Amino acid sequence: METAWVIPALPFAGFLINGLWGRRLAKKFVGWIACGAMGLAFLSALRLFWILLQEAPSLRFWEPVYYTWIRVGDFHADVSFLIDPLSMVMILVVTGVGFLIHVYSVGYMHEDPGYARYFAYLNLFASAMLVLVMANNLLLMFVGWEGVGLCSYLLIGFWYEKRSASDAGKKAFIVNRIGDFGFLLGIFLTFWTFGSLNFREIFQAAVAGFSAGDAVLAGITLLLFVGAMGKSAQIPLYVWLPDAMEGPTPVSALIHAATMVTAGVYMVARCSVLYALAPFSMGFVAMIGCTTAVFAASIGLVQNDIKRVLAYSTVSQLGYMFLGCGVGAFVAGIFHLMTHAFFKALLFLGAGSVIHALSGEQDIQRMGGLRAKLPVTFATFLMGSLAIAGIFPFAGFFSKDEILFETLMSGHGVLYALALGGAALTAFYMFRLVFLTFFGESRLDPHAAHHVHEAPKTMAVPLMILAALSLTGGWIQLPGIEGGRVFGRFLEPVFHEATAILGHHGAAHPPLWLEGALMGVSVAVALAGIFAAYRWYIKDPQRPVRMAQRFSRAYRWLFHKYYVDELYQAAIVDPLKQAAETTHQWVDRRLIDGAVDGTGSVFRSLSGAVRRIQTGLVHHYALSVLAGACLLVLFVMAL
Amino acid sequence: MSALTVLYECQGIVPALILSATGVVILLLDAFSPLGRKGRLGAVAVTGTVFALGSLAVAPSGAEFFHGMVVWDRFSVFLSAVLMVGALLVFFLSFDPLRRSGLECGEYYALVLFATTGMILMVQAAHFIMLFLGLEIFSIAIYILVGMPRHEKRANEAALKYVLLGGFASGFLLYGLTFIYGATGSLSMSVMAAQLGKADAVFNSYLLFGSALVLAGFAFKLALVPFHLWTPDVYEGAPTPITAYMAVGVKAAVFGALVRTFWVALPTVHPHWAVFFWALAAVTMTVGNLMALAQESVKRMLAFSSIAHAGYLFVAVVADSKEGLTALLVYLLAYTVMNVGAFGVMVAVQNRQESGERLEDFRGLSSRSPFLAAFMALFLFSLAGIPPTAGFVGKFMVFSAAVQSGYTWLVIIAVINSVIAAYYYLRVVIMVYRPGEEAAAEDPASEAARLSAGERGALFGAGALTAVVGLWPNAFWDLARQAVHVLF
Amino acid sequence: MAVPVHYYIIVSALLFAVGVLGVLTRRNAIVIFMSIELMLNAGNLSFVAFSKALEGLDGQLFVFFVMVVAAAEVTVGLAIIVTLYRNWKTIFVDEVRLLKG
Amino acid sequence: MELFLFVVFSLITLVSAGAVVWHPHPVKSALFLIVSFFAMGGLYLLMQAEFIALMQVLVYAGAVMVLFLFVIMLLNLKPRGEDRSAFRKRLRWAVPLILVFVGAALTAVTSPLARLGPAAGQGAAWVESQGGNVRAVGRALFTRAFLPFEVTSIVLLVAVVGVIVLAKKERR
Amino acid sequence: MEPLSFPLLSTLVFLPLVGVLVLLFVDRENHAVQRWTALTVMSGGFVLALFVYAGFDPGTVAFQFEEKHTWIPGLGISYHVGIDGISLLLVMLTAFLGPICVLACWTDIRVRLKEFLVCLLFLQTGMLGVFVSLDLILFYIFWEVMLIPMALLILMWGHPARRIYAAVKFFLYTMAGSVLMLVGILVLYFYQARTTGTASFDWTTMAGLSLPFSLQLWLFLAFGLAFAIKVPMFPFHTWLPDAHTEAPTVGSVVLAAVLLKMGTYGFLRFNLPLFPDASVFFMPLMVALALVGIIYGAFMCLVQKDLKRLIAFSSVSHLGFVILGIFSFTVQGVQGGVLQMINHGLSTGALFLLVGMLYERRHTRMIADFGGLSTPVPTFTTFFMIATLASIGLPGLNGFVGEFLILLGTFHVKPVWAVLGATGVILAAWYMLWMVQRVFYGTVTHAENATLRDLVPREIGLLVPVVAMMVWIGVAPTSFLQKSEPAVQHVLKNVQESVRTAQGRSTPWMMACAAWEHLKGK
Repeated sequence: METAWVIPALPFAGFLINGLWGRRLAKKFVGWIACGAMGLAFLSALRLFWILLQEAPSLRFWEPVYYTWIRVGDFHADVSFLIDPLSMVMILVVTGVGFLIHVYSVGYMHEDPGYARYFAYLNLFASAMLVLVMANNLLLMFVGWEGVGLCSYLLIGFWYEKRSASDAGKKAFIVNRIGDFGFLLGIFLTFWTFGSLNFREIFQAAVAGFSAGDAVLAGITLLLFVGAMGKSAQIPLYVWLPDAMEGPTPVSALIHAATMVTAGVYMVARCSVLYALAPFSMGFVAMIGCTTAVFAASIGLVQNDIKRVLAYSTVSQLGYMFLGCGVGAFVAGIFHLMTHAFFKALLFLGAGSVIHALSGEQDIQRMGGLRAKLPVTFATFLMGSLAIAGIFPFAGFFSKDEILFETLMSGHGVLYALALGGAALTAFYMFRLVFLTFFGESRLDPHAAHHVHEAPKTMAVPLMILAALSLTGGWIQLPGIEGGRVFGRFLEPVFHEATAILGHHGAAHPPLWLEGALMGVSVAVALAGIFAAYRWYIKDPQRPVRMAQRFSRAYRWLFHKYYVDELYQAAIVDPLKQAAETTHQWVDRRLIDGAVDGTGSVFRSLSGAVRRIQTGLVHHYALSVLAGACLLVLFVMAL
Repeated sequence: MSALTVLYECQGIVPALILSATGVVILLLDAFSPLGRKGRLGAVAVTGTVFALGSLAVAPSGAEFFHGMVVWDRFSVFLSAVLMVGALLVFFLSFDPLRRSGLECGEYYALVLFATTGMILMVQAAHFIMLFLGLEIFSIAIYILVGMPRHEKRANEAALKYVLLGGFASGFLLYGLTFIYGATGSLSMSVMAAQLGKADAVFNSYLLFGSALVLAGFAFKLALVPFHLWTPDVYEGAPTPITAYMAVGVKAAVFGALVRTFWVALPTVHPHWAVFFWALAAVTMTVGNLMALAQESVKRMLAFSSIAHAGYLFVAVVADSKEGLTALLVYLLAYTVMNVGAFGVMVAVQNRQESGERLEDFRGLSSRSPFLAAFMALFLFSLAGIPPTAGFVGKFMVFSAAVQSGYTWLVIIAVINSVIAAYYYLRVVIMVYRPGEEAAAEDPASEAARLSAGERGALFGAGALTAVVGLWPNAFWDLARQAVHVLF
Repeated sequence: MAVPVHYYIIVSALLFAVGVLGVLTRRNAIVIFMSIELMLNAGNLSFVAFSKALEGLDGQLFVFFVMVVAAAEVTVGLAIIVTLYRNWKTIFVDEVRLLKG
Repeated sequence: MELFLFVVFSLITLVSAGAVVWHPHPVKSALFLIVSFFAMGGLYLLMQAEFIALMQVLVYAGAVMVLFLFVIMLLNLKPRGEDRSAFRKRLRWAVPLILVFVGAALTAVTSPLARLGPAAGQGAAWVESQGGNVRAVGRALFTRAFLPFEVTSIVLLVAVVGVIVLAKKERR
Repeated sequence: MEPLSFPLLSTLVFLPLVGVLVLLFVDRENHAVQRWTALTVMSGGFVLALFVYAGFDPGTVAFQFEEKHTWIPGLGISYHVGIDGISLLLVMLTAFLGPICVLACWTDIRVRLKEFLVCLLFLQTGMLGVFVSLDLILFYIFWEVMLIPMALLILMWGHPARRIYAAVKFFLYTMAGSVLMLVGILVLYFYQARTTGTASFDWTTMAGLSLPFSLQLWLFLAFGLAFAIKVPMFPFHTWLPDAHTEAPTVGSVVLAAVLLKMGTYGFLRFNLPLFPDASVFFMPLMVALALVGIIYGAFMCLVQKDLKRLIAFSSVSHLGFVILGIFSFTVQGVQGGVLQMINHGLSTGALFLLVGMLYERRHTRMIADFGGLSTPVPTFTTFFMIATLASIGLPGLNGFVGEFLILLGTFHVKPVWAVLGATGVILAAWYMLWMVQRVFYGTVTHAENATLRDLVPREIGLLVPVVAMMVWIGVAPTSFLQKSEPAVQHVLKNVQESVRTAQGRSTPWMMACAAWEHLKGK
């Protein structure tokens, strides 16, 4: 276990090699190094997983400590990892999906001049994410946390010559920083509450010293959740994620699927004990998650950029994950995280394939009829869409359904209803996407049309693998097989404490029929969504236009994403800049510096005034002497 | 008095004797030397001064001579040394300007020597007759020296103003002395002190009135505000070496006399004046600095700065303690070397170009003559009181003494003043170091070699002393401390 | 009857004041010089008066030296006035005003 | 009698001193100064300071005044009279200050705090025993005041040198 | 403490002056020899510093490498130097940057190189002297001496437009602050003389005094003003942007990296240990100013059009953190503050170096004159990016550790302070990344920029050590923190004592009363 460090170290080494010498290496080597690093990391992770499985479930955690990072007074933070089922799942997802995305990128980015730089960043990204999930204390987690923020900044702004790209990168970093601000404060509060940042120590201390509902714990968890809101793009800090598609498409896949955005969910799950002790925070998390799920889905309905639709779907799906965590179904949240990683990676890579084929076209209004020309892409994309829509037996069905189910079971009826509505919307917008892209008449530029080509093998193979995973990924949580719910049982040691605190109903499983019935409801809702999309976009293509005209105001709100970006710009960014400008002019220049320079000029003008007594006239000089003498004499006389 | 007695008593005035004798010798030599060879007269003056300085090595007895007219103690020795160092540096400074302006004559050196004699007698004085005579000797000599460039209107004006106002102030001094005489029945300092030792003797309106006028007379010579108005005009109009001499020599001598008057003769009077002294010091340094701030002539600026320095020096007087007077002496030494140094650079600049008084004349000095520029910076920073220079040591000791005596607010005013002062010194430094014409840049070493003997003597001498006093002040502090010891 | 000492002193004070007045008001350098002489004489007068009252000779001795000094000062002062006149063609002090400010 | 003489001499002294200051013409000022000096000599005599009285007449009324007149004549000043309005303007500032000063002086003199120092025991009797004032002062000059007496030579030398330097002919 | 036979510290401090002497004899035109001389001397200094570092024993709070010689015995002034953990780190920083500065001006300075190097070496002596002095007067002397070479650097090699204004402002402003400190030193000295009978300006004896509260207040202000101006704390900061903008590259580097630290060092060395009660009393004020400085500085950065001005204002913000940490009176906060001094020296120093390199190529520092530099100068961009990231506190680089510890410590005292302080972190990301975007991203908008030369090996060579240090501190800060920890604990001992006893004393009313009492007492 001591060798766990190689998992993040491998991609980091790849980053160093490609970052320092990549420009001088052949492209082939660059690709090999990057993919090789990720592949080896994945293999190491598998090996680790294997070793982990050898242990008895209750002993499945290791904490290899490497060295003391910071030690000041009674504060200390180690560089040390925590390997347990939860982090194992994440490691596998990150390295596995990450590896596929790397491979895909070899093809996708082949023509780009920043090839080496790209792979360096990509490796760094994976490395940071691995540090995040493997950390055994909050501070080290924060290192990875900020690290992925940095990498997202670098990768989203990868095409730095594009203004929108560099803007998006900057936005990602700054919005993340706002979240990190909360996270950091959460760390402080944690340390001064528990005297440690080590997860296991914190949890033990929390369970031992605090009762549920303690305000301090609510504070800690809410602050940490602010971080999660930033990283995992929840309301109100979701704004960066849709813009993140400015980066190369595989990057979107990486950010949206395997890494980065899942960090928040992972963190909440990791701190399940704390959250369990803070019911208010749990409720808050669930509410935010649910709201975000619906809110983002609603925006997704009308977007025309293929990646933007997917981006909003990510925001929405993350909402589901938080909903799951918020209602105490941490397993469901993580489960959805994993399946989402599969199908969202698939969808993005598929979208990338489409864009690649169309030489950069992203507007679905100008696509259509690509089914024939891009068969592999179409097939895999469809599978991804079915998965995300939650159609049995695709992976998304199991995970999403479990969240919905747990939501209802924990007594959050309203949230359940909303989430269900969100699921319908999801199905609708996903299939809107599918129909507009692959079905119907081609609306392509004529001369772009004959360039259309299917993706090369490096891109196609990852798509197929991911498609397979999107199909099968959910089966490990099937109730029936091998004692049922393998995934849940694997994670059980991690969550059992939280579950115990919550006094969860999960112990007593609800009747199977109820579960079955709810499954049916979910599937029905999803199918309804798909059907609606079919009616609107295949049967009657003019209908959306009519609707848009009829509900023009609502449409505009949706199309402009509720004007949230504009609101932020007008309410926060611009006033701040304006205030800064004004302060600089008036306070800094005029008032403060004016006072400094003013002191100087006061003395100078005093000097000018005093100089006037120097008249050059002997009489005046003598008079002054006499006056001085008089003063002296008078003073003496007064004695 | 028999000849033997006179000879015996003469041991008390050896430096004054040597200096005045040198003056007479120079006058004689002058009469017999051909026109082109007047340069050697300067060498004679330097030699005589060096001898006089050397005579100080004989340990002073502390005794009074000539029926209590003069006293030869460590206090006199210290100040005499300062005065002679100043005179020596001024001699060096004078060589070139005199040659250039054709003023070269024995009288110049003789007058400086006589003036120095007068100053030394003044600080040695144990009797007010001697004090008055010393004062008048150097005053009259300096009136003449100021007016020596007869064809320059400004020199005429300066001399006229100085002689008129100087006489006016002498009148006050003299008139004050009469009242002190009336109140104490004597003009001998020790007798006075004994007389005033009696209880309540100080509350004598004659005495108070008289001492006020005496102080006014001293204040005029020291250029304390509001007695200072003559200073800039006279300093500006006088030949630059004489300005330097006036600025340092007169101050040292008059401060010496002031200390003797108020600590030896009237020790019970001055404590009552603490408040007034306080105000005098504060106003003097503030007004001096403010006036200096906007000057376009460096010479005039240095004149005002000398007023400000008089203010700082007076802070030491305010402190009214052994430490304060020690600091006063050290500061006088520091002030002498750095101020003569600054004027020396000005003279050197004047030697190289038509004018060297205006700020503009110093523009880009560092590229024309980096060596002079470095010296100018050294002296100006020293005047500004930046460590580790003599100026800092002096200021530090003065402020330290004042704080010790509880005059913290006065010291705060003083330090704020030194910031104001730093501004106008800095203006000159900036002018000097202002990058501009890079063409004529030359190497400091070769430039140093091309300095004339006089410049070299003055600048190296003043520079070395400025640095030495700044870095190893302890020896000077010890000497000053012993010197002050005799007053308490 | 003997005249009390302070009568003399009062006279000397008045004389001093007259001298000061002259310095402060006259513009002819020579007359200013004369006024200064008046001030010095006032000092002398009071010295002698004190000397008499104190029954001591110190005051008179001082007066002697003051006279010498005054004579020397006048000599030098007048020489300065003469050289000034050569260049400036005036001895009115308010016209001699190159140096100021 | 003494008081009468005192009043007379004092009045002459002060009035002619005032005339010196007041009279616009320098030559007349000089002449008034001579009168004033003579009267002062009288005051000195009243105080039995014969030596000083003598010196007063010799040095001041004689040498110094000749010098003044000499210079006035030498410069041959054109009769540019004083500008009386400027004179009066200067008076506006000078007079109050001078009054303050005189007031202070008079207060000092008449104040009950005004005390003379101890007598030196060289009163009239002692002077008589020394052979008179002139002899007594002369003796003192060569004993007690020997050093200042010698030092006056420097004063005079400086003055002589100064006048030569300032007034001598151009070399060039 | 056994006296060391070899005066290591003195050698370290005065070695640059030896360099000055050598330089005086080098021919004016022989620039190569001048450069190599300076480089050799500076490197020698760094090697000596390494010896000091190696020989330093972190296990004790006593001063090490002490040297004490009487200097002006009559006035109680001695030549007393020594270091503890805090000064050790700053000495290391100064010595480390010495050779880098010489390398940085290798081609930059073409006129009067000799004078330039002389100034630089003088400056080095002054700065090292400040950090090792244990005698208050010695400290003051070094403190003031350093003004001159710095002002000359700005004046003679600065940018023609406003260099005179900047130099004068720098000189007078700093001097105005420090003269009051001199008065404070004197008052302290005579208080000591009155109460103990013995008097000396030695820090160690001063530290043993227990001063009355009212006196502490005044002295805190007198010392504090000098330090606050030097730091510079809001609202005494306005000299800094001017000085930075007008100074030559190396001047800015030294100014930012070391000079400013003298202020914060002063607070740690003097204000906290000598005036603990006053420190506690003024803590809210200092913290408030620090917080205002953090946020205000960041805000000002948003609107700057000149790269150097922007970095200068970012210094105001960063040093606000240091002050915040110091006045949290927690081990974490102060340690963070100490580390942040080093961090700021490295990252801001690096930024100024980089801007200087840019200026050398393009002769402008206006952000608007750049854009898209990433394409022509990728290596430069990389270094700039690293420095930027260090500056905005990215974990794994040095800045994070300092800021984290500072905020951690502050949070303990009052969470809301940490909250306000942490907003500075957000703003930092905003203004720095925005600046990076405008300079490096987008397309090349000015034709001159398209042909810019990327970094040459010399420049890479001087940047790599800096970056290496950033990473080292970021990854393994403990090796540095443990050196200073005992000293910090020691500094805090008195203060924490007065924190315990001073409950409820901190009201403006009390302040006025105490100050008035003191005045009346005079």
